[in-house]
Amino acid sequence: RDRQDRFDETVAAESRIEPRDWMPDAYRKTLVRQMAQHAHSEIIGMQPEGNWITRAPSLKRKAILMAKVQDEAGHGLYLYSAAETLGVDREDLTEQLIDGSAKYSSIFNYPTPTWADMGAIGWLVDGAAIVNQVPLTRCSYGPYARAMVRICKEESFHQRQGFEILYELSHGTDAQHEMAQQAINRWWWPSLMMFGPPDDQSPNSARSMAWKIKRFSNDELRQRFIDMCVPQAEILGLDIPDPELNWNAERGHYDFGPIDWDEFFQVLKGHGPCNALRVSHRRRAHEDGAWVREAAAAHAEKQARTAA
Amino acid sequence: RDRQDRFDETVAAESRIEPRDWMPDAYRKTLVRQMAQHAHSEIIGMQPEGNWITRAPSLKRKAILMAKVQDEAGHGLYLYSAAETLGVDREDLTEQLIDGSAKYSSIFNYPTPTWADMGAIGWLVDGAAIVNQVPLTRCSYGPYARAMVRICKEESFHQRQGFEILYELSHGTDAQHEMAQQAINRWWWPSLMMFGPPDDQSPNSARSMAWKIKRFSNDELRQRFIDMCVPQAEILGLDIPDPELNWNAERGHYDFGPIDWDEFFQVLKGHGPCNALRVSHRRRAHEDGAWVREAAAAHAEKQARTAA
Amino acid sequence: SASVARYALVLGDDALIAAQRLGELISSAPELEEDVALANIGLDELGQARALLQYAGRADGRSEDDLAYLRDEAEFRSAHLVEQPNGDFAGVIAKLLLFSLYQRELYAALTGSTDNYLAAVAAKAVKEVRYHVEHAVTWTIRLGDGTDESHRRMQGALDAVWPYLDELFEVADFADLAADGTAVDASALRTAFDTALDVVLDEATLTRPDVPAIRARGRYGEHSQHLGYLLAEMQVLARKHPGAAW
Amino acid sequence: SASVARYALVLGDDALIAAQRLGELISSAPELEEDVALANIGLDELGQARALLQYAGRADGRSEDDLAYLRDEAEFRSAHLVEQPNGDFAGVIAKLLLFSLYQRELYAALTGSTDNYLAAVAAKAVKEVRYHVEHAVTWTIRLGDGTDESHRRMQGALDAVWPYLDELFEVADFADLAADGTAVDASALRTAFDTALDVVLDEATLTRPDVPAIRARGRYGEHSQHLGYLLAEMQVLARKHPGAAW
Repeated sequence: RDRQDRFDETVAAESRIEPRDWMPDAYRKTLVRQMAQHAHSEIIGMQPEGNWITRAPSLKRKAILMAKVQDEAGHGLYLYSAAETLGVDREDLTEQLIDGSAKYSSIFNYPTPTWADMGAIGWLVDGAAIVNQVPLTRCSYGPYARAMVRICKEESFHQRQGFEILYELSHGTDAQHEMAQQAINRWWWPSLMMFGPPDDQSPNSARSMAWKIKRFSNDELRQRFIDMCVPQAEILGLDIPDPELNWNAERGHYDFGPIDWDEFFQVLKGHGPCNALRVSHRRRAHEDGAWVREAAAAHAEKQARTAA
Repeated sequence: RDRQDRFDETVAAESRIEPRDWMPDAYRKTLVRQMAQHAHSEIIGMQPEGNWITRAPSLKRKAILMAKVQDEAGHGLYLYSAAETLGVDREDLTEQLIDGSAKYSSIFNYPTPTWADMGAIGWLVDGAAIVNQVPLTRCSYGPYARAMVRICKEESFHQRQGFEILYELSHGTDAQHEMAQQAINRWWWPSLMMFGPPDDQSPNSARSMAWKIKRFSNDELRQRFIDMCVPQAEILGLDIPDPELNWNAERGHYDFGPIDWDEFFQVLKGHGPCNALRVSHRRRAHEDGAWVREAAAAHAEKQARTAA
Repeated sequence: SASVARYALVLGDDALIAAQRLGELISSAPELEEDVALANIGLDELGQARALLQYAGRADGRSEDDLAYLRDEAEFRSAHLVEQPNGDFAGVIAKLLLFSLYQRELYAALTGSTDNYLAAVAAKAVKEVRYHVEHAVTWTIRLGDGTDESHRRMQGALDAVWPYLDELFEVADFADLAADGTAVDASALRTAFDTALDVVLDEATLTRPDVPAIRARGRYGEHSQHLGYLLAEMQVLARKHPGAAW
Repeated sequence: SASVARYALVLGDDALIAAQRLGELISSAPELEEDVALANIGLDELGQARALLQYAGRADGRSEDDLAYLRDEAEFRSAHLVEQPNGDFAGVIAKLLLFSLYQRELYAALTGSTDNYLAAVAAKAVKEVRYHVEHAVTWTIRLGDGTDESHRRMQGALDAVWPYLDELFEVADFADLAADGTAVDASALRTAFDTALDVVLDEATLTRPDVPAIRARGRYGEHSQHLGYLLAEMQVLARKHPGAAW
């Protein structure tokens, strides 16, 4: 009772819950699920972009892309550490990822057939991630909030790089412009789905908002993202593939066309073009590394024995 | 005594020694060594050309090249079978190949950096092989002689295809012509070395000739090859990289410059650019296939048990 | 017509990419006999590809090589299954099993095409593919019913390619051609395919995989991420030497 | 001068190809921490490559990208060692061990170059490479002295790259530059390299390989057969979109 009150007061006062503080079981579980999913998304998210490192069209772009994918590995590591403050084990989380039972952001189940996808992922996917994540820097759980501060800083850097890639392509040759436009066409709708189902189909949102894990509803964040993208697309000279996109002066927002949620749920259920690839790649990396991890452990043990 | 006489008479009469016939031990050993080396050369020889199957510049060339490499596997198989008639085991021969103790033609330790090498290998390497092998169709050992009949027929087909590749390149763009010339520059001297060391440094030749395994000396065959190539090079419009190459009316042959035997022995000793690659590729294929061969054996055994 | 050309491209690209993958393997098989066999199958597929691409190119005057070497990834029409990397020998066999069983039904049906060219290609191919099926089936049974390791690998390989199977039986945009008897209604082949496959899996002591199909749209130019690498390698000379003949 | 440019190309191409090989690995390491570490090393190598190629290109007005993306295989000057495929993790570490120990000696000596640009590149690189050595040494010891399997793999990996080691210490065509203090006499680095390597091998319970060196002539444009594939992949966009900016 007391503990519950103290928890509620801390949350209400916009203070942070820390690992040693008491917290309700459901709060802990919700956080673990969200942070693990977030960490997994960073790790799986390395693959669509890793796909272009060897083929990046200039050395500068190659360096930027390598650094970006490296940042994603780093983000995954912070987030696993943050999740571990809640008493879960990174190895267990990894097992869940490679046996296919854990979720990660569905957006990474789309392929990256062209270099322009590197631009579209940076601009749209990282853009959507930032809109989702900036409010998380004020999340009631301290370790998560602090991890998000650092991550958001890097993400906004990544988003700018994505914008630059698209700008360069859009103002390049006809083939490059077309490549950029096709990439926007492919990534626009999936990036809108990154904010999750519409509010009326998102039953757990209210509780997360009460706990101040979540600050805005899915639909609010989605609208914010759209409003942000439209003027940027104009600067890019690229079209957003939604004929119903229109400024609504009354609402002070852009109206937009209906989202194909059926596709969203198909991809979520594993039918996306790259679900099998993403998980199997991760599994292979993990399995192929087993002998290495065993060797490191065996060597550490020998060292410890010698020291003792 | 009797057996030796019968053997000598058979050889002298240009008849064939067959597997069940008695033969001197040294004859058997010489044949096993030569046939195994020949078989290994076919198998290792798949690699330099296999290197261009996925990158062949037209579908027709791709088909021809695939068929050629397949023929080489087939030649290896005939030759191993022919060697097995002398009481050796293909598995033992394979072991010797992958542990690096068996010899194969040094020519295959050179790399194939360009498509033109497919032409040069066909024209020069297969050309040299034919000059070496046509006399072997009259070899005193029957199974070897018969294998060579079939192999020579296919080799001359391969040589013509190589000539065609070079002709096409030589008469193509400047870059293609240059590619062809470079390939000739690279393969000319190694192909002359395929006939083995000069006669005065080839101690076992005399005995092989007495046994009618060998019909002509290394230097005779080398000269024959050079005499054959010079007019063909003129048709190709490519230069043979030997400034000392000159028609000698007196000899009725082309004179040619000195061969760098030091390089030959370096490559033979394992220092060639691809020695390590060729053997390790073969070893990996063999080792990676171990579980497959075990499975086939296990299944065959189950079948046999069921049938019994 | 343009739509027959598009249809020939679908079949031809499948064969071409399958041949290219088999071409990667030569000199790496577990036995020399298998090098010979896989090269044979690859050559058959390459031959089918050439016949089909030649036909596809007639519509707009492009050669088989224009189509193979100068199209971009999005212009290819291959299915994701044939684009998958070879993996180990079980992977090669799993892919070959599914693809050859599909091709057997496809070409058998296509021999009755109202398009004489396609019917003739199919008549030749159907004999070739019979051997491919036999080879794939023999190895599937050997590996499935061999050792514990080979069973595990074969089942794993089958599970890994299974998500790409359904695409082969999708009709794509050729309903009109199927209706007038030019093209085969691929969806109608599935029952015969499944029946044949089940017999093999049963004898091989393997289980029909229980993994979700992926939404593969190779027929619309949306490919697996492997195709880009495959094409970069296959087309490297054509791209570097524009206009050259070989 | 042209010969300084050629020298910068040798060093730059080694770094570029090494970076490219490390770039292939990202998201495939045995641990996430190792993904981060290998990307770091790859980024360092790529940075060195860019600095060196920029310098090499000054002589005739070519950019780093002209040099990386528009040269043919025979124009590259990389050593066979860095061109070798990654193989398993032991292969990655074996290559990194030999290359980073070599680069440590090379850059340490090059900090004293009479060419200010090269000396400055070396001064930065020598700090980076110190970390690469540390990383490679740590893993060599862990794997060599870990389990039986890791020992076997590490020794095998070392044996496999060993034939390509000598080339790094050949002086190639730069005797004049070495004489005037611009370039490093690579052959003079071998003793320090061997001493350092022996210490590592000893602690890792590994044996100095006893396999013949190959006659590698990457410095003269004669490359291992792997480079062509690597370049086809790396240069694919530049070749397809001539003249485009990115």
